[in-house]
Amino acid sequence: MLKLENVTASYGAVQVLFGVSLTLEKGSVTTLLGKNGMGKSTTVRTIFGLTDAIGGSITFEGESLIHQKTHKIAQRGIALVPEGRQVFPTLDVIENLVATSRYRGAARRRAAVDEILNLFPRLAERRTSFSGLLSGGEQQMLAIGRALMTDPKLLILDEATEGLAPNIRREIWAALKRLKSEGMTILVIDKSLKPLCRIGDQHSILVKGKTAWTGLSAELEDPSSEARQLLAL
Amino acid sequence: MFELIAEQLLNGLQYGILLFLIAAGLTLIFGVMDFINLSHGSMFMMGAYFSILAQKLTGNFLVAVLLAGAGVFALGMLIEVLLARRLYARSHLDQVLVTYGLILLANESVSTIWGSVPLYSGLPEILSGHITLPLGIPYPAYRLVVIGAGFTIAIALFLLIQRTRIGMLVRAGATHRTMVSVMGVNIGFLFAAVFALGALLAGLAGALAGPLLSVQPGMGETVLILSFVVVVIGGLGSIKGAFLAAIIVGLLDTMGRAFLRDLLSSIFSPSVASDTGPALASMLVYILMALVLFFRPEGLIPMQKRA
Amino acid sequence: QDQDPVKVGFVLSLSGPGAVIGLDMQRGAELAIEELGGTIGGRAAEFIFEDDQRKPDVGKQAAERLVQSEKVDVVVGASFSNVMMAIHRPVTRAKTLLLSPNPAPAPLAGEDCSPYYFAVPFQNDQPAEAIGIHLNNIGVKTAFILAPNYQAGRDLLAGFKRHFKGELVGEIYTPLEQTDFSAELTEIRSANPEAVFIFYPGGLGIQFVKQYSQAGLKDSIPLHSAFTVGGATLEAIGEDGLGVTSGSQWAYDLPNEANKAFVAAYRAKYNGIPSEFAAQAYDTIRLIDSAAKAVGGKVEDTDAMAAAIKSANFESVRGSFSFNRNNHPIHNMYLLVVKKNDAGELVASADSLIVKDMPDAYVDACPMGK
Amino acid sequence: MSSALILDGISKSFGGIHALSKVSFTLKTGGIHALIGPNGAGKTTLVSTISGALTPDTGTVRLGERLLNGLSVHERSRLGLSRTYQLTSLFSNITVRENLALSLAARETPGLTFGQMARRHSAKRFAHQIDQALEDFGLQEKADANPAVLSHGDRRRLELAMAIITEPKVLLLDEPLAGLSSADAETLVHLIETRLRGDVPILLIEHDMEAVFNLADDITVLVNGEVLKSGTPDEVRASSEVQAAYLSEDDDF
Amino acid sequence: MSFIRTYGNILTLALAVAIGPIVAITMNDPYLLSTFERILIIAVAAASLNMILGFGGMVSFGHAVFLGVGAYATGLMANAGLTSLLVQLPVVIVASAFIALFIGAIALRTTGIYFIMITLALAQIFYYIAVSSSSFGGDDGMVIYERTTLGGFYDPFDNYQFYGFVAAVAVVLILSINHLVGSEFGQRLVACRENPARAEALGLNTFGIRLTAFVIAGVFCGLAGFLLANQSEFATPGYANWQRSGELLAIVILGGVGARSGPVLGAFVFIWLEHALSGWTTHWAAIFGPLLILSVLFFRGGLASIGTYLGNLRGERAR
Ligand SMILES: Nc1ncnc2c1ncn2[C@@H]1O[C@H](COP(=O)(O)OP(=O)(O)OP(=O)(O)O)[C@@H](O)[C@H]1O
Ligand SMILES: Nc1ncnc2c1ncn2[C@@H]1O[C@H](COP(=O)(O)OP(=O)(O)OP(=O)(O)O)[C@@H](O)[C@H]1O
Ligand SMILES: CC(C)C[C@H](N)C(=O)O
Ligand SMILES: [Mg+2]
Ligand SMILES: [Mg+2]
Repeated sequence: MLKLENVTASYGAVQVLFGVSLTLEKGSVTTLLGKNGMGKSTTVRTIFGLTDAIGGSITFEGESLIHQKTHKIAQRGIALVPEGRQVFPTLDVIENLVATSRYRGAARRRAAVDEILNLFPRLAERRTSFSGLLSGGEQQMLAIGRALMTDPKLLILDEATEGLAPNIRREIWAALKRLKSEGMTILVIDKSLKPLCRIGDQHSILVKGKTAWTGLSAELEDPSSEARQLLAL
Repeated sequence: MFELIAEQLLNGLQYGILLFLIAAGLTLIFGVMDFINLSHGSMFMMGAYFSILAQKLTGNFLVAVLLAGAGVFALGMLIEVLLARRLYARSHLDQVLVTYGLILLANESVSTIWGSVPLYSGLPEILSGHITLPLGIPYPAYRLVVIGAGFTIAIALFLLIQRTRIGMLVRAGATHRTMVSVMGVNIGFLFAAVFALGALLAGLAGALAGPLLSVQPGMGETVLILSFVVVVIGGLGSIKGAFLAAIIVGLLDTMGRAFLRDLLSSIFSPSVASDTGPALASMLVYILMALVLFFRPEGLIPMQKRA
Repeated sequence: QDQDPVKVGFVLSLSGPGAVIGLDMQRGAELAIEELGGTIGGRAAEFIFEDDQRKPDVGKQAAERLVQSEKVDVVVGASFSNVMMAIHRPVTRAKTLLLSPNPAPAPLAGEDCSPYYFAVPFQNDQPAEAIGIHLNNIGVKTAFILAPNYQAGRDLLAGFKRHFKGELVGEIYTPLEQTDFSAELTEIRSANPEAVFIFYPGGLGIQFVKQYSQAGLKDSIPLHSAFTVGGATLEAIGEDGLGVTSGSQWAYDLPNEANKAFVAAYRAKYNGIPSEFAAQAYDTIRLIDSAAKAVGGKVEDTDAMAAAIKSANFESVRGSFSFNRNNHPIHNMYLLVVKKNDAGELVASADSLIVKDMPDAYVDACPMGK
Repeated sequence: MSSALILDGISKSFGGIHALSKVSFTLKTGGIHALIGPNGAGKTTLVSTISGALTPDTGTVRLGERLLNGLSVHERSRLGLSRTYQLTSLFSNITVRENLALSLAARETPGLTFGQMARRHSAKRFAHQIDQALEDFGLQEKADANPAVLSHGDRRRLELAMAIITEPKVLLLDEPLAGLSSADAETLVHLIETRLRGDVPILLIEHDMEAVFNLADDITVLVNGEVLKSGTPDEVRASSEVQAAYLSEDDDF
Repeated sequence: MSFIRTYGNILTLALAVAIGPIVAITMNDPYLLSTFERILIIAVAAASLNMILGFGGMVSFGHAVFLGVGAYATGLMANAGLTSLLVQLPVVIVASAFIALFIGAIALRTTGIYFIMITLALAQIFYYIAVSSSSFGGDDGMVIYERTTLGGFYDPFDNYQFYGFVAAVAVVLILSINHLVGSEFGQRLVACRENPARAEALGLNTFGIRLTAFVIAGVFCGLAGFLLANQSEFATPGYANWQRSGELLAIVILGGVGARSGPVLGAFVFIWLEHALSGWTTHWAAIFGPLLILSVLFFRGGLASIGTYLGNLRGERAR
């Protein structure tokens, strides 16, 4: 569905990606791992055209995404839960969900909002609060809900559970599992290995802007594997 | 006496509504999009001039007002594409300087094209007379039309910003521009359209205010600061707030001018009163603004609470 | 002769809100210069125009530049009294001649009069004094008066009050930048005077007169003015100006020869009716020229020039006039009424003589020549 | 053990939202006290009322014997109260070294200092302390870089270094491990364990339960602004209420 | 290179002071000095604004009010016969400090756009006091008949001597401002801008530091007003209105926000251009406006950053 081949990218003069390759099968969950600063977020930015790829190819459903406008890329059905949440602070919870929704028709949209509020009851309690005032965890839920409201084919989560309490983390993993079972394709970046292994079909590790390892959960779960070496100190 | 007060209240209301008309576009560009546009007054001035030009060409006041709005809309679009869009991500200061440059350019262009002699924007016969209101108050018909137009625009704008997704998207884009496009919205186009809409409102206000104010180069600056005052007192981004603030400012200013001197002269000597009365009257609006910001720094009806 | 050219410097409001009047004065001056073939007193001349933007500090810089850098022989300026108050001292202190083509604030006619300073058109108060007298003549008992709050506004209202014998039911000074008069009009209606007198030059006048008419006051309370309805503004004011009167030393249809020639030439060059401001500037240039001729072209001899100017030996477009001891005019004051002339143009036309050979009110305070 | 920080009956609401209701607990000298609870439970709000950034509606805060109510943030800071922020909060346009120097200088001479020399030498004046901190936190190589270009892990470490370099009497840490890779998180836990434990009482907010149970001497669980449970790690872990409201294994889905 | 980096702003200042007499002597026209006097005076005002804006992040849209305060205080004293520098300076300092304290104490309770607007509002209040007080000459302003005297030490009406006086005062003031922003105080001011919450948590009294900076800047600008009154022998409400405040902002931005040589460069280019263009055409604004726009679009760091391209001829930047 989404295929990155040997992607390179830089911020101005500083090159950050040196060859990232990823293949996401339709309906699968892929995880992107790596220590801090290895280029995970940059990879995501490059997919959305926020950072210009200087080499390699990115295709979604067979069509190239390179040099496309960000909003056009998103309109193809890719949604992002960004690092640092980036909810719209001056909009309330419901407005955050509705503003960029791609469901047409008020009734359809209302149903979708209800679904999200079901998924995260905490948000229902805060529905008229400005999202800038929500606690960190509440904002993360809202960011996920906002992404789902665009009815995406591919959902990308950058730091899916950062700052979330264990019980919420569990809910988010459960939600992702459900979305997966409904056939959604998911790319997730996170640091908690255990749940990633359970939910992910395929894993990639970035080291210094390069795909250093790609494999299955079983290999990652083995504490003595090469993959674990790459993630440790 | 009662009639005098009633009539002055009406004057204040009318002035307030006029202020709202002028400030309406600014609540979009400054209040919602968070772009400091000093050239808003120039858009207002262009509206007045375009309407005079269109009146000469078409001979119809209403058509001229609409044409003026359309003209300024196009101008706003041009400015957005050429300048404003490069500045959203920059500091407010850069916006101040660029739009200050635009003021200079606009005033100079206008006086080169139309001369610096004030022009008069004509009115159709039916509007140039006065109507007798209840209590036997004669009131200029056109001023009543302005009041009507102000209310209409206030309601339309309120619905647009608070009740449509366009409003939400603009508010979202003001703080997290890239995020909006990551969510699949063409923010560049949206901002251009809203910026131009703000200009359009300024242009309409100029066309409508033309018959009430002097149409001359620099006419925008006298109203510019007042419109900023109105937007800020009302609470950034709040249409309701701007409307409320405009009415309060209009009433305060008019009542101050009308009664402060007499009020003071009942306390102080007439010479002191006639010296301080007008002074205090012109300060009232700014004193109000200082007080509002002191006690409610986010304005009367705060819309944007930042995290 | 290989003399340097005569240098005349102008300080006028050529941009900003005062430009309505300043540019009109520039036109009047340029017409005179053209008629003189660019000479003064028979000598080649250079004319330098500076813009004061109606700001006193800017005007003062401009005047100092003219005097110190350009070393002009005569300064003509300003357009407005506030600028005049600022340029008066630096110019006269340098013993350079200063001729006002328009503003003549009260202090400069009295205590601060100077041998190097001449107010060519009038003393500010005079037109208003004339209206005050006129209202007495027609038996008006109550009046309401308004002007912008600056030097000339205060001068004019003082002038009005000097002679008006009826009761003042209202006296309002509005901020100089105020153009919406709804609150004041309401006060006027509530005070219900027999007459209203205003001084609203330029754009202010256009607004006031239009709004006065729109409020329905024009039919019930006659409007009298000074410097408000005239060539510079009547086109914009339109029919709402019909019937408004003014006091003035000049009207476009004063029947003297100099005036006829001026109006015809002005029409030919600019295709319109001249304003009083154009006429005053025109007069000022011709006065300078006449004086320069009288001293045989020796304009550098300031004291001789001053004496020659004082004798005012030229045909003024206002008809006869002479300078008083304080270098301010003694001349006739006319009543002007706005009407349509035979060609269908809106004009402020001379209706009657109010005062003959009127001196200004401050001459006694001037120590000069006592 | 005596008490370093005593909270008594703290309540705070924002409009209709009761973020804190009658929260009381005591931070013992030398101990590490963890504050846990679901998102939006009021943990950050509590830290802000202690630091003085928010004024509680009711309740008192004491630092040892000293009542802090009514004091401003900077006054409390000078009394020895240090905090870190949930989202990293540094001076991003001066170097790491200058960030640390500023921290020290602010505590040393709180008044207005107009001297030019002071600035030139402030880095030198504090050189010893700063070098020690850089070494403790593994930031030696980054000393002259601006925080803006540091990796997330480095920035979290600097955040902590700035808070402790002034040798505070009480340290408030709001999610110091958030966003760190497991390797970086381990280093930081180790650092707290070795460098800080015992020297300074710490109030630790964290969602990383492994770290909390490793470090904490006492745990208070906050839910909906109320203290649900306070006790030793074992007591808390055993509580079924806490299990239901907050804890539950990550992979239990 | 590092010499220029450190002393670039002093070099700029020295050039700005020297160029006036050089031009006046070569052209044999002492009057030309007056433009250069104004450049130096406005540079002082801009430098004081740059201190709170560029270093403290306080965007004051009412800074010109202090020009007005300084000018009117000087004018009132001069016309009352108090012309001695020793009398005038303390009064100007106290008056502007007092008003800065008043404005600052109120305005500093807000931040961001609200700070911009409240400084504007408070400045307008003082502007209207000047406009409508007849003892100050109202709208027309006040002619000042005597320049400041130094006990007969110099002739204030001699063009060169007066230039010397203005230049000396301006240089002292600008150097003092540069010293302040380079001091520990300056660094703390920057810290308060960068991250006020953190600065407060470190123990800095952010309100106190900001207010101190605001008052100091007000006093320096008041002193610029004192010079301006002497230079123009005039005080007008126009010195204190929002357009003038906007102009000061424009000069600071044009010069380079937070660059020590910025205000001098900005004032030089702004005033000199205005002067040169308006001498050439009354439509000078039609050229000047676009120039401003282009300068923002293409010289992001202001004039001071052009130096970077031309071999690092600039002062140390605080941002
Ligand atoms: N705007 C930028 N300009 C320059 N360098 C940048 C910029 N943003 C990120 N970098 C650098 O790019 C590298 C990769 O950053 P990126 O954010 O992609 O890492 P990451 O793998 O997502 O790390 P983390 O787990 O901390 O989020 C880092 O070294 C970072 O310092
Ligand atoms: N300034 C504010 N105005 C209104 N509500 C607020 C404000 N600050 C916090 N809240 C609300 O108070 C509650 C407590 O927030 P707080 O940030 O203390 O939670 P937290 O326990 O730190 O959560 P997290 O673990 O997600 O950081 C939340 O519901 C939040 O929405
Ligand atoms: C006549 C007016 C237009 C000008 C007036 N004499 C003044 O001094 O300002
Ligand atoms: Mg990342
Ligand atoms: Mg928190």
